[in-house]
Amino acid sequence: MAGPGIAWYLGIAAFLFGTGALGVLVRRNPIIVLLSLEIMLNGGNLALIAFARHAGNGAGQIFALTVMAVAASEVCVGLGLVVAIHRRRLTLDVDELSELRG
Amino acid sequence: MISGAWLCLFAPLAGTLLILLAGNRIPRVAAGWISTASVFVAFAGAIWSFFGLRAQSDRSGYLSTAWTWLQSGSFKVGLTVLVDPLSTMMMLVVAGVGGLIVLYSIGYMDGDDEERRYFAYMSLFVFSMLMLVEGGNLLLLLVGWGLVGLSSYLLIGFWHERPSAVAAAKKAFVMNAIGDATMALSFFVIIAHSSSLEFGTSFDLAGSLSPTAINLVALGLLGGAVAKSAQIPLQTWLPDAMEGPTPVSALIHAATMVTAGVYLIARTHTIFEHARTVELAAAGLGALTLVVAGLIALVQTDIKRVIAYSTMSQIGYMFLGVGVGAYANGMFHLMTHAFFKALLFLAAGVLIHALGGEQDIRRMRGIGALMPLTRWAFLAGALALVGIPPFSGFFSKDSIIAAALHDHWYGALLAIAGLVGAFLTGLYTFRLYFLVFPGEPSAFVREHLHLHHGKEGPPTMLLPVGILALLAVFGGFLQFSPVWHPLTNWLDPVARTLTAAEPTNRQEAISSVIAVALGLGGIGLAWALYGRGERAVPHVAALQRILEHKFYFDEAYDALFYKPAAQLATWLRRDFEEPVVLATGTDLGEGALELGEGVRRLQTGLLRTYVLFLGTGLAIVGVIFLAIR
Amino acid sequence: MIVASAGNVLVWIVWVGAGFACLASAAAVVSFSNPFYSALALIGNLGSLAVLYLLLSAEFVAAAQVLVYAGAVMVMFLFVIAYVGPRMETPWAGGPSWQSVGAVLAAASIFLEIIVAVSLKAGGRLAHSDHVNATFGTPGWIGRLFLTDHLLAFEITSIVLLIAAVGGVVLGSHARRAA
Amino acid sequence: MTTSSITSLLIWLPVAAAIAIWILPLSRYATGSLAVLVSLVEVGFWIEQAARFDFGKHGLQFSQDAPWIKDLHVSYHVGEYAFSLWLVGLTVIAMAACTGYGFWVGRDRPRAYFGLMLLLTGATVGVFVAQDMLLFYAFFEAMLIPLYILIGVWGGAGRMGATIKLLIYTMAGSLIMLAAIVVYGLKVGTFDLVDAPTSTSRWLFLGFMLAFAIKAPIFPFHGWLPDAYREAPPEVTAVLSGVIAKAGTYGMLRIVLTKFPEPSSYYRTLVLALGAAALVYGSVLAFRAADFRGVVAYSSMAQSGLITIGLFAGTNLGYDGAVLQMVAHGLVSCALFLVAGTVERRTTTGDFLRLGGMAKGRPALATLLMTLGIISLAVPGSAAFAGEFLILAGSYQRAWWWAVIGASGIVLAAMYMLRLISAVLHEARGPSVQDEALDLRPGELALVVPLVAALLVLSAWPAGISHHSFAGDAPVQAVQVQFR
Repeated sequence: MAGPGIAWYLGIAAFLFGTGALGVLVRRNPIIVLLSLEIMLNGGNLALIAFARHAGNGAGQIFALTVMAVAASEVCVGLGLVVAIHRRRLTLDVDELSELRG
Repeated sequence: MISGAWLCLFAPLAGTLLILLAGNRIPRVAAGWISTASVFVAFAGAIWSFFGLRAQSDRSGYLSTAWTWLQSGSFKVGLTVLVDPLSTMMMLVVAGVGGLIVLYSIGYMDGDDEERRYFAYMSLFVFSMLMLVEGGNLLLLLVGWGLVGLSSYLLIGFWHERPSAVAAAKKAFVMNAIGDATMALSFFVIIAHSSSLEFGTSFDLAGSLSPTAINLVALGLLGGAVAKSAQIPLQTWLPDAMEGPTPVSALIHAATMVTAGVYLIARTHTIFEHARTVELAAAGLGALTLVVAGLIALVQTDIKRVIAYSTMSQIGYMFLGVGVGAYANGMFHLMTHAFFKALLFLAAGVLIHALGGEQDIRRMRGIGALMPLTRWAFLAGALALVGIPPFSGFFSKDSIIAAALHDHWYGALLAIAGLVGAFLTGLYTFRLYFLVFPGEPSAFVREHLHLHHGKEGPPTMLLPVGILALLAVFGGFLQFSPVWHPLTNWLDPVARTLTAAEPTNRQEAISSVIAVALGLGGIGLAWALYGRGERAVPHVAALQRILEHKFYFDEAYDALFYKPAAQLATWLRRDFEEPVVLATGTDLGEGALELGEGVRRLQTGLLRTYVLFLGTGLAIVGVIFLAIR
Repeated sequence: MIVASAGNVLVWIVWVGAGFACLASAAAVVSFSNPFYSALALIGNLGSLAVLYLLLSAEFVAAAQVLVYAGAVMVMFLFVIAYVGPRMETPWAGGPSWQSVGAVLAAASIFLEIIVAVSLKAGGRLAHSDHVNATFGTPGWIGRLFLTDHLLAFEITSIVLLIAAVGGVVLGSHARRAA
Repeated sequence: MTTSSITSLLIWLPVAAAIAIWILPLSRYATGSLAVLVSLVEVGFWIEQAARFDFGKHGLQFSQDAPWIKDLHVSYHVGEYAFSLWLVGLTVIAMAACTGYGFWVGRDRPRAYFGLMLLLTGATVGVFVAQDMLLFYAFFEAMLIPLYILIGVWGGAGRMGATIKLLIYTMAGSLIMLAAIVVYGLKVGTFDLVDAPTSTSRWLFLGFMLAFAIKAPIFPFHGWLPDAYREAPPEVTAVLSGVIAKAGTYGMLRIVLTKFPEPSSYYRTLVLALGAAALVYGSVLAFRAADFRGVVAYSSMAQSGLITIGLFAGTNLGYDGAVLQMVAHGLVSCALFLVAGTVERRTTTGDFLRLGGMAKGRPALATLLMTLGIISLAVPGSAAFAGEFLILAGSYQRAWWWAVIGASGIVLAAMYMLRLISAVLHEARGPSVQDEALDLRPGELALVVPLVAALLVLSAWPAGISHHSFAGDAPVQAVQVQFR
C-alpha cells in the first residue's frame, strides 16, 4: 500500500508539537494548557507510529500506547489539581499561581 | 695537644652556660670573672696545643672528631677540631687578645645593669671564634662563621634601648648573612662534586673541578670573606657596629672576627690558587678598600669610627697580602694588627670611660696632659699602625707591600695602593692623635673628666692596655722578613707562600723605605694641619661631602636594594596578597551567593515562564544537534 | 495498475483530509477562547489522528486512540469544564508581551528545526517499508508484544496509572477538607 | 602488651581520655591535670618507642593490621617508618606543650577544650602512622573537627571568618583527595599504602597534591593561613603551624612522591617553583607583617615552601633535610607561637607598633625569644640551619637556581626575624608594655624551655634525625621501593 511517505507524517507531527507548545506557552487557562499538552503528546505519538511503520517494528506502537497511558494519568492528576484549585475559590489562571517564586 | 684544642674550644662555652644558668644568683662582677677565667683557660688550652704541635715532627694537622654532627647518606660532617699551625696561631691570638679584652671589660662595664648578659655574650663570642678557627671541616667553619656573626649582632645591639644600636646590629647581621649564604652556595658546589666538606677532600677536589665551578666556589668563599671582613662592597656595617661597647669593638671589630676573612682565604688557599683570578680580585678589593677607608677616616669625628675605618683599611692590607699569595705575611699582619688595633680601641675606651661616654674627638682636646699613660699607650699603637720602625706594624705591613710588588703590573698597582694607604694611615692616625692628646685640656675635658681614684682607670683596664702596648711595640720582632722568618716557617705546612709572592731583598728594602717615608710624610702633614688644633676637618666642600657620606655606599644600597625590596613587599601585600590570595576564599563564597541571587530573579514563580525556558532550551539543543550532526 | 493507482489516490485523499482536519483542529484548540470549544476541537483532532494511525497500519493504536482518548479522557475534560464553568480568555489580548513573543519564537523554531531535521536527515529514505506482514498492528500482535518483549513497560504503565488514579482521588478529597 | 600496640595506644589513648573527660563531671583543675598527664604519658610512650626503634631495619615497624572493609581491601593498618617516628614525636611533644599552655592560661569550658585538644592529638598521631588510605583520610579529616571548634570557640574577634575560611580551603582540598583516594584504591584494588602499587595518573597526583599543598600551605594556596594563625588561640596556632602543617608535607613524602613517581617527576619543576615562590613570597610578606603572629605565620609558609623544595628535589640530601627541617621548624614555630601567646597575655596585643623594650627586666623572655628567633632564622649551627643546609645542598643537585633562591630566603629570614626580635624586645618601651608586665612565670618556662632544650639538643646533633630517617640511609632508594 503506497501513500504519503513517513516524512509527511513527521511534518504533521512537528506541526502538532509546535502548535501544542505554543498553546502551553501562551494560554493562561490551565484546562487549555492541559489540552495543548495533549496535542504535543499526540504529535509525539504520531511520530512514533510513523517510525514504527517505517521500521516495521512494534516497539514504536508499544511506546505510543504507553504514552497514551501516561497522558491519561497526567490528565487525571492535572484535572484533579484544577478541581482542587477551583474548590479553594482561586482564579483559574496559571499566572496567578506563583508559589514557586524564588 | 688535641685535648688542649678541645679545652680551648669548650671553656668559653662553659663560661657562657655557667653565667646563663646562674642568672642573678651570682653577683654581677662574678660574671665578669667567670668569663675572663674561661677565656684564659681557653688561652691555656691554646698554648697547650701550640707546644703539643711544636713537639711533633709532622705538623700538617691533626683532626679529632667528637661525634658526627650532620650526616645524610654518604655526606658526613663531624664535630671535628683541627690542630695545625694555622689554627693554633689563630687560637693563640683569639684566646690571648680575647682574654685581655674580657679582663678589660670588667672595669669598663662595671656598673652596667646587664653585665651578666654582656659577659655571657663575650664568652659566647670567643667560643664561636674558636669554633671558626678550630673547625676541622668547611661546614664547622661556616658554623663558627655564623655564630660569630650572631654574637657580633648580640654585642653590637647590647644597649638595645638605643635604636641606632639595634639598627646597626641588624645591619651587621644581615650583611653577614649575605656572606654566609654565598659561602653556603659554594659549599653546595663542593658537595655536589665530592659529597664531603672535609678540608682535605675539598682541596683535593679543587684541582679536578671545571674552571667555572672552581671560580664559583672561590667567589662564594670570597663573598663570605668580604662580608665578614667589611671589605668593599659589603663594608658598610662596620662603622655602624661601633654602637657596641668599646671592648666589643676592640675584640670583634678589630682584633678577631673581622679578620676571619683573611683566615678563610689562608685556610682555603688551595681553592683560591686554582681560581687565581678570584684570588687576585680579593687582593684588588683589599687594595681598593684600604685606600677608600683611609680617605673616609680623614673626616670622621667619632674616635671609634676613625679607628673602625682604619681597621677596614688594615684588613685591606691583609686581603692584599693573602690575595697575592703571601699568606704568612697576611697572617702576620693579622696578628700584629690584633695587638695594636686592640690597643688603640682599648686606649680610646679608657678615654671614653673617663669622659662618661663622650666619643667626639673635637671635644677631647688636650686630654693627654691629664692621662699620660693612655697617651703613651695610644702613641705606641698609632706608630705601630702607621708602620714606623721598630713598632710592630712596620714588620708586617711592609712585607705585604713588598710581596705585592713582585707580581708585574697588577702587583705594582696593588703596591702603589698600599703605599698610598701608608701615607693616608699616617695622616688620619696622627690627625686623631694631634686632635685629642696634645695641648691644653679643653673646657669640656676639664668639666667631664672623672678619674678612677685618681688613676686613669681601674687596674683591670690598665693592665690589658699595658700588655697590649708591649705587644704592639715588640710583637713585630717575631719576624723580619729578610733576616728571620719563624712565622713563615711555622705556617709553611698548611699555607705555603706562593713563589710569586716572595719578594727579593731589594724589593723589601725599596718598599720599606718608601712606605716609612710616606708614613712619616703623613704624620708630618697631620702635624702641619692639625698640630695646632685649629680645626678638626679640612674644608674642601665637595670632597668632604663625598667622604662624609662614605662615598654614598649606604645611600646607594638603600636605593638599590632596601627600598625596592620594601616597595615590593608593600606592593605584594597591598595589591596581591590582600585582594587576590586572602580574598579568594571570601570571593568564591560571595560569588556563589551573588550568582544565586541572580538566578533567583529568574524564578518568577510563573509556570509559563519555566516552560518557556524549557522550550527555548529545547530549541537551542535542537540547533546544536543540527549544527554538529 | 489502475486499481492500484486508484487505491493510491484514495490513500492520498484520505491522508490529505485527515491531515488537514488534524492541523485545523489543533490550531483551533489553541486559539478558541472558550475551553469547551477547545475540548471539542481536540476530540476532532484525536479522531483525525486515529485515521492517520490507520493509514500507518496501526489498527490497535487507532482503536485505543478513539476509545481511551476521544472517549474516556475527553469526557473527563468536558466534565471538569462543565464543573468549573467555562472561563473565557482572550489569548492575544493586550498586544505582544515578551512572553508571547518568546512563545511564538520558541514554538516556531522547534517546528522548523524538526522540519529541517526531517528533510535533511531523510532525503528520500523515509519511504514506506512495504514489507510489513499482515499481523502488523493487529491487537493480537500488540498483545503478544506487551506480554513478551515489553512486559516491564506494561507493568510500569499499570503502576503509573494506579498512582495517578490514587493521586486524583487524594487531590479531590484533600481539596474538599480544606474547603 | 606487645610493642606494636604502642602505635595504636598513641592514637587511642588521648581519644579515650577525651571521651572520659567529656563524660566525667571533673572539676576544672582535674580536667586540665588529666589532659596534661595524658599528653605527658604520650611523650613517654613515644620515648619508649623511639628507644626500641630499629633504625637499621627496612620497612614498617610497630605495625598492626586488621581488616576493616574486606571487600575493598580497606584495613586498620598502622605502623611507623623512621621519619614517621620523628613526626609522631614532634606531635606528642608539641601537643603536650600546647595542652599545658591551655591549662596554664585556664581556658573557659575546660572539659570541652581539653577533650578537643586530646582528640586533636590522637587524630594527628593517626595521620602520621596510618598505612591505609581511607584510614589516613579519616584521621586527616578528624584533625579538622577539633581545630574548627577550638578556633571557632576560643579564638579571637575574627574567629568565625577565620574558621570558615580554614574549613572551606581544607575541605576543598581533602574532598578532592578523597575522590583521588577512591579512584586510586579501586583501580589498584587495595587501599593499603604499603601494598598499593605506583600509579602514573597525573590527575590522581594532582588530587593528592592539592590537598597537601593547601595543608602545608604552599603558594598560592595559603589564603586561609593569615586569618587562622592570627585568630586562633596561641596554643592552637602553635599546633597548626608546628604540627598540622607538617601533615601536608608528610603526605607529599608518604603518598605523593612514593606512589606517583612518574607524575612527581613530570610536575617536579612546577612544584619546586611553587615551593620557591612560597619561600620568597612568605619571607617578603613576613618582612612587612605588622604583628608578632603575622611574621611567624608567613615564615611558617616560607618554611613549608622550603620543605617542599627539599622533598621534590628528589635527592638524598633533600629528603633527609626535609625531615629534619619538619621537626626543627615544628618545634621552633610551636615554641614561637607559645611565646607570642605569653607576650599577648601581658600586653593584650601582638602589634609591633604597641610593643617594644620587653627585654629590659625580663631576662627569661628575652633569652628564650632571642634563642628561638635565631634558631628560626637558621643561624649556622642550629638545627634549622642543618635542615636548610641539607635541603639546599640537595636542591642544588637538582638545579643550581633552587639553591640560590633558597639562599636568598635565608637572608630574608634574617631580616624578618631580627625585625620581630627588635620590635618586641628592643628599643623604647611600647605603649602597651606596662612596667608591671612580668617576666615569664615558672609555669610558662616549664612549657617553653623543654621545647628550646629539644631544639638545642637537636642543634648539637642534627644527625640524630638526618641520619635516622630512612633505613639504609638512602632516601631516594627508599622512596623508590616505597619504604618496603
